[in-house]
Amino acid sequence: MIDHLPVLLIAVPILSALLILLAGWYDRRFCYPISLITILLQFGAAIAILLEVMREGTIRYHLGGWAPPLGIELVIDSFNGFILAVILFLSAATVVYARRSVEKEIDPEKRISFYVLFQLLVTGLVGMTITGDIFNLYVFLEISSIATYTLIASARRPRSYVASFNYLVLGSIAAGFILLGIGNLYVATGTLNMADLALLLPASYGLATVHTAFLFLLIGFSIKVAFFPLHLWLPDAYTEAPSAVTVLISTVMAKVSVYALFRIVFTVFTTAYVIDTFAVTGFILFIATVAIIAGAVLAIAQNDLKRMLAYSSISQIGYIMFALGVANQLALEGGLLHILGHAVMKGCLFMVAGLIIYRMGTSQLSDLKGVAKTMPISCAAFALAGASMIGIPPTIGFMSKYYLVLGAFEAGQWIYAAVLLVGSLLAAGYIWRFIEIAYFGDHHSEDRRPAPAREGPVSMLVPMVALALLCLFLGVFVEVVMEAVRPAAMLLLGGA
Amino acid sequence: MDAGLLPAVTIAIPLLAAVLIPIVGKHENIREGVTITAAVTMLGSVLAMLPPILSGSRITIPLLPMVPGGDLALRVDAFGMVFALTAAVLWLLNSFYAIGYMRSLQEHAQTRFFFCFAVAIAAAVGIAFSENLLTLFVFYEILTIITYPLVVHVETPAAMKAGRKYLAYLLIGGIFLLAAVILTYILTGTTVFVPGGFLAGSGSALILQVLFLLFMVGFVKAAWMPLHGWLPAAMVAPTPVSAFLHAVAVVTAGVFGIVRVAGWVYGMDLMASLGLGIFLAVIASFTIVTASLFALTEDNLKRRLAYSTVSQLSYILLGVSMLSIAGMTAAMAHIPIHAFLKITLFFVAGAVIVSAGKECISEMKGIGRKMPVTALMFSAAALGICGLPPLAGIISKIYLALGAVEGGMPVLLLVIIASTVLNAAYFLPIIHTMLLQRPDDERSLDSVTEPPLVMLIPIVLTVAVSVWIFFSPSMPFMDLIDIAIAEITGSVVP
Amino acid sequence: MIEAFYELFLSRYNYWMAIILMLIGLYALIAKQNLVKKLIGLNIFQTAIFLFYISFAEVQGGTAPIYLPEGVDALYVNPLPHVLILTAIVVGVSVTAVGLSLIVRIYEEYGVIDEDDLMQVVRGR
Amino acid sequence: MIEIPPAFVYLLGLFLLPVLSGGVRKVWALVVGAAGLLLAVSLPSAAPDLAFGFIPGIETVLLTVDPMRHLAGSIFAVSGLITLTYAAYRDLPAAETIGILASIGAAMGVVYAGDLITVFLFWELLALASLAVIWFSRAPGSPGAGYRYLLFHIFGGACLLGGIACTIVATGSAAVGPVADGAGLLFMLVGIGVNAAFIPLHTWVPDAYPRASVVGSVALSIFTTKAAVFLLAAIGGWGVTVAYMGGAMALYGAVFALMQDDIRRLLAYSIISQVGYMVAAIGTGSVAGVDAGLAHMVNDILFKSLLFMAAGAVILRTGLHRLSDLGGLLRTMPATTLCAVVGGLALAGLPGLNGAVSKGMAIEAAGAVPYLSPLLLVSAVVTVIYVFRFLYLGFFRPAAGTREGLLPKDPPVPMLVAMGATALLCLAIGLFPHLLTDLLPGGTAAHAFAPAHLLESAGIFAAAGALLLLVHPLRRPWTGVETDIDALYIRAGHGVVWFSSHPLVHAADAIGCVIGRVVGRFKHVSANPAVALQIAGKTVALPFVRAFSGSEESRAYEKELMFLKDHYPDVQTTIWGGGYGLIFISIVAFLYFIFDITR
Repeated sequence: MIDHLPVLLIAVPILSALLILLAGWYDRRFCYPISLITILLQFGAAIAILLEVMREGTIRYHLGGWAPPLGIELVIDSFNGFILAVILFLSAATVVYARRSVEKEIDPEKRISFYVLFQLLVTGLVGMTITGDIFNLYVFLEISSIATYTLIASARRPRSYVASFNYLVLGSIAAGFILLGIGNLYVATGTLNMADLALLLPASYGLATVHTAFLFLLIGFSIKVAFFPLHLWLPDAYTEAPSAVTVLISTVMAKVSVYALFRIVFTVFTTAYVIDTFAVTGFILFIATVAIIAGAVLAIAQNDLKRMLAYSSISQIGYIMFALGVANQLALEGGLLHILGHAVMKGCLFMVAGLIIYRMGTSQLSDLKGVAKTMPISCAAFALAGASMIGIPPTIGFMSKYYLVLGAFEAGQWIYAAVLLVGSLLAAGYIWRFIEIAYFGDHHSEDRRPAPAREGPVSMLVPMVALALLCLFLGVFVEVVMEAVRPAAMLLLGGA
Repeated sequence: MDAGLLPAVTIAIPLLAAVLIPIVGKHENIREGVTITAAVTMLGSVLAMLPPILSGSRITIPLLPMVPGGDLALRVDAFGMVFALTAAVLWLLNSFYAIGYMRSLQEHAQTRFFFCFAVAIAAAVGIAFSENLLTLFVFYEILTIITYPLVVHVETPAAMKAGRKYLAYLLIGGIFLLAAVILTYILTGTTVFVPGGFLAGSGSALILQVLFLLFMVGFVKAAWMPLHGWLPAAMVAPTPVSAFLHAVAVVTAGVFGIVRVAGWVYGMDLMASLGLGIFLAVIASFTIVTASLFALTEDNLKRRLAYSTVSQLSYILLGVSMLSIAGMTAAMAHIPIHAFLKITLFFVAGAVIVSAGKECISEMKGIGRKMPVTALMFSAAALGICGLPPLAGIISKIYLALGAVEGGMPVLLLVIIASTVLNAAYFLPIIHTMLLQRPDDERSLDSVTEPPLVMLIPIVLTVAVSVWIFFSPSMPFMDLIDIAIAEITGSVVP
Repeated sequence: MIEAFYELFLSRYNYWMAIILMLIGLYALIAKQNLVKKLIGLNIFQTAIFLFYISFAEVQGGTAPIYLPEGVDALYVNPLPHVLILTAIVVGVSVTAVGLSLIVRIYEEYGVIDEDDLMQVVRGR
Repeated sequence: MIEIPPAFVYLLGLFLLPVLSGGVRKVWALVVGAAGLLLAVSLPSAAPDLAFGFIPGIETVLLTVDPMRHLAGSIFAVSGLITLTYAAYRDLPAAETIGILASIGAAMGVVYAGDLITVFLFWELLALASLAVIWFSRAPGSPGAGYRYLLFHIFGGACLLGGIACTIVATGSAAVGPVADGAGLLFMLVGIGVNAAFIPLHTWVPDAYPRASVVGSVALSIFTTKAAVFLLAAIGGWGVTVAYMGGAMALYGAVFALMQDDIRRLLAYSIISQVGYMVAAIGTGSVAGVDAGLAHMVNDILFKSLLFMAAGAVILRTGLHRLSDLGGLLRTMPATTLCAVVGGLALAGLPGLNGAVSKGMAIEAAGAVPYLSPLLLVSAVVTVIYVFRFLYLGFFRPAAGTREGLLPKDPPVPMLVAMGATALLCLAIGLFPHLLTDLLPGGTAAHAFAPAHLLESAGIFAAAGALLLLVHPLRRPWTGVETDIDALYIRAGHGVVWFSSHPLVHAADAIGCVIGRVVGRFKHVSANPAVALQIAGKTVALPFVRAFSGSEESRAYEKELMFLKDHYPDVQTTIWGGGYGLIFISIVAFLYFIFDITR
């Protein structure tokens, strides 16, 4: 059983998607429990696998018994084991959160399809995470993308269609580029298995084919992760999608794309390639810093809570790419930590935004004066996650930034480190805008009695509060996380 | 109870209170009860740590592994004890005062207020007990954030503006501090405080000087000019908050940090060899004089006190800059001394607001007839800050003068003289207005009375403490400082 | 001279086709105002990539990689890219489907499928 | 007899005052004064030092006794008791009484202090107490005077502290003794000089003393300056600089006293002049000089306080304080007149009164320093003249001036008692100098009635008399000179205030305003960065467009720019899907691609 877990991770959600379809067709109320159970199962499996990996080392599973390079293999090492656990945990949180917000935002007959697509999305993401075959990666990517397009559109607001269409166009271009890159890799090496590629590529590092492949893959994935100049699909998509979907794509999907990028850059093309042969890290570092600043500035400029958070995501992605640009142990630890941390805090923040929309029906900052009086818990959660976003110790946000800066210092990138610190200040700029409005916004309200709290339903509060507290606890007990992160970072750098 | 755990307990108590306060927030008396109980217990646990510290030992307790560059760890040493003791005593008094103040003004959001108070004091004590730079930084940032709601408490647009200023200054400062900490770690591979410093020979002179500049900007809480802007701005806050900012925790944390860095990261010899003493002396002298000049013509009492704080804090920097034993002693001694004196002044300012509703000095004519005790206490504290007996202020003045000569900078004596005269120049008119002048129309003061006892008693107590420090300075502050000095000068091996 | 020209273009005409198609597709995808045309551009773009795969799978004089009776040996073209492209085509089709359905929705909502008008309308709402 | 510092008697005594009511308060104050006196005189002159560790590294000696201290302490105690008696004529406000007691106590503390730190502590306390005396007299002009007074003495105290610090670091001990030279010496001199009214640090004397209450000015006149003189004597070993400074003070004070019209202001300058004698004598550094200085200190305390008391009585009874208004008090206030005459003649140095004794000693001692004794002699002549003016214009000339409602008569009994006692002391010491000289530390004898001295005095009086006869104006009242160099100080003070209130504040505002503008600009740009960039780019490109394109295009271009600027944050750019950036990137990619193929 345990050794078949990897494939089950992919198979089970597909089956459960079908099951949801049938069950929902019979009675709509089955959808939620089924998908919750599935995701919890996956999560359990992921944890089991992660422990296994940390104990035994990398797990390789050959689909249908076909040995690579012919067959497709699933590889779970300390890196994607970690990612797997993170995304599945967040998916679980999102499902719990989704139930009520979906009831609010998606009309009944579409709910079934929502859960189905949700499952498919998770499937695609899990597949992307654990596959060891680069073309397989592409396929799973497309699965998740298509699911995402439809989920975004499922808000059934006119603008959400436009947003979805933008994303579809850019996403397809990205996919096309990735496909091209894969093709070139195949031309250069004749294999599609990542491990093989890693072995065969160094022979042909000189080839322009390889450069081309790398470039295409880099561009393609940069679009998918919304790396700064190519981010323009992101704000609309995040803003217009239903809250639950926003939470999912902003946390899970973004992180998986980043994972894929890291996987390609560090495992398929090794650090030797990206630093020496085709020196691109410096450029990435530069762009990443620009992304940090620009994203934050744009976020400050926004007047809509969700859109503000969306731009902040661009800035935060910049932090992760920063790690890629610095590309040393400490920085990568910081980057991976930030993948986790950003997932947690951004998930929490978007949950708060969703909750506010659930109650207030709007996320325009101007309409939220003094919302903290009516929704104390949510705003407290926002404050905590926001503090983490700014990087106030001892939250997880601080820890990851600390590692990043430390890495940058160690690599001698003083200026970039400085810019990164400044960037975290800008984060204070936009987070504090909401805090001010929420807590101290109603200067002129004369009644001293706090209004009766009208929080959202418990099923939405619980995951949100959980994530908020995680921001703190992960930061305080960061060492525990580092246990998992350190080997991952080593692995990326080609260590054991 | 094992003394080894006491530091953690000391920090845990106010945090626990912070958890309880929102829970019982609805019932005011219970809530205030929690605050007071926490304050008393915390004071107790601090006092419990006093004997071992006085006997020269130190209590170290690692809390958590954190990041490379420093784990979350506490260490109580003599100097930290000075700060912690001050903060603990003043928190107790300030809590009583705050209760009286907030209630008599029917302030809103009192639960939030006391919650933030509790967390902030925990952070302050954490700063005092930090074992390494990183832990210090962590608590420092927490202090910054948690005091923000206190500063903007009144929530008027002006307050919000001031709050933004406050946050901007302090967060930027925090960034610099973080950079400094990381740089220290990169240079030396550790951030644990070592008496006498551990930076020597770890980098070129230029780097170390730049690093010190980073530290200085980092500890912007010390409000040295020209980075003092946030302090007068923060005066929009309720008076207990001002008292907290100026005496109990915030600015004290800033200067504490600088002294820590000077004594436990750089060490006096290194600073001297880097010429940092001169640098610091220039900054401090400039701040002392300029701030006093600002105070000279400020009519709003609290703002004048704020500028006075700015200049007084630089006494501490001045003491450090002398890089002599007496100078360091002066710097360390001035922390509690200034705290006790200044908090009295703010208490009185608040008491006047409460019972007379006046904030401008020009309106306080003859207020001393209606509230004699308050006015007298104000005069006493003010004269104490001018360095007149029988209050504690004169002690740090004496040491400062000695340090200036010891450190071979008799020029600084001129600064001390000038600032003393200026202090008198801006405090005496207030005293005269309060005690001797006749109000423009006698009727205007009819309704004015002494503040409620719960506010009056802390006022009297703080003055009493200052007097007591004058008459028996050695116990406990000077003894503690002696130990600390002995540590950093290496005359005893801790 | 001739050789160079031959080397560069004629001997690699398949790649050139792919490139040209791709650029056409991208151009349409980005420069065209009409959403449907954009989608068409997307399809051209993808098709170009498919062609690229197929063409590099080609082996001179190779036959289709199908099972032959015993004893007969033949030169196969590389079957793997074909397999991949089958998958890719499926993906492409589904993407197109989603895209079209979105366009339909947009047209229902706004009554326009021209991008600039769309922007006006959307911002107007 | 227990050996506690006499200062404590006063300082502890005053804690009861606030709670006591008027009458009892008076009595209590007297009791405290008497107790202090008793303690002071009964201190065994070889009492062991009473030391205690004040702050780590500094041991303070609160009580140390030697002949010099014994003498000074006793005289301070005596004069203190006299003052308190004088003050008993009415119920003083508690604060003022506290001030008086505190200043007595502080002066005693300075006297008996065994080390400089203690001296410094009591020194500051003395300033504080004097401030209380001035302010709580609530007399017109007292606020400003008190303010300036304390500023002066805080300044002096700080300088003294500086000097002390230098001394401690240089000599390693804080004992009252020879001080460090160089900067330390300078600081020390300035510090003591403020209290001793060195020129030009003297302006607080004529500024504050006339403005206190009648009692207050008596108290003030005794302690501050004399404490400084005592400290000078106790430290000793001064150079000629100090001596000449003394000479300068003597002359300067005398001349200014001559020019005064306000009686207390006149006496204030006279204090400066007399302190000059002491400083000059002590400055000579010889044992005899120190003795002379101390002796003159004692005598000056006596006759000067006598004069101040008389002046106070006059002011109390007539409400007048200007020589030009006063007169004819001989008839109305005979007893007061008598006391004034005794004090005045003592001040003038008439043999047979105490002034002559010590003044002679001082001039004699000053002989050691060239050109010093002539100075002193000249100022002695001037002294005689202004004493004459004081007595003649104030008491003897026929013109009787009084304010309505007050009929001048001799002051109440307590005042008379105090004045009488003082007058008797003056007489006693004058007739039997050894009463004083036996107490002197150096044991110098005073030959008050030696022919030389008598001749000297005769000469002085003769010269003065001649001048008075020849120069008529000297016999007439004139509007006194009220201005001194303190005008400069006050202007300087105003300058500082102006500076801090105008240029400084404005500069600060300007800086803040600039920062605010920068931040605002940043916010403005970040409100819509894309459009902001567009505007910037278009603005840069504008001239080129103007140059290279037709008028209507450029006009259209400008119109577009205008539109963008007008609708700034709201206007939306039609960047859609990021296509163009993408095209660029893909072109790059394809170039690579082609490059690859062509190999």
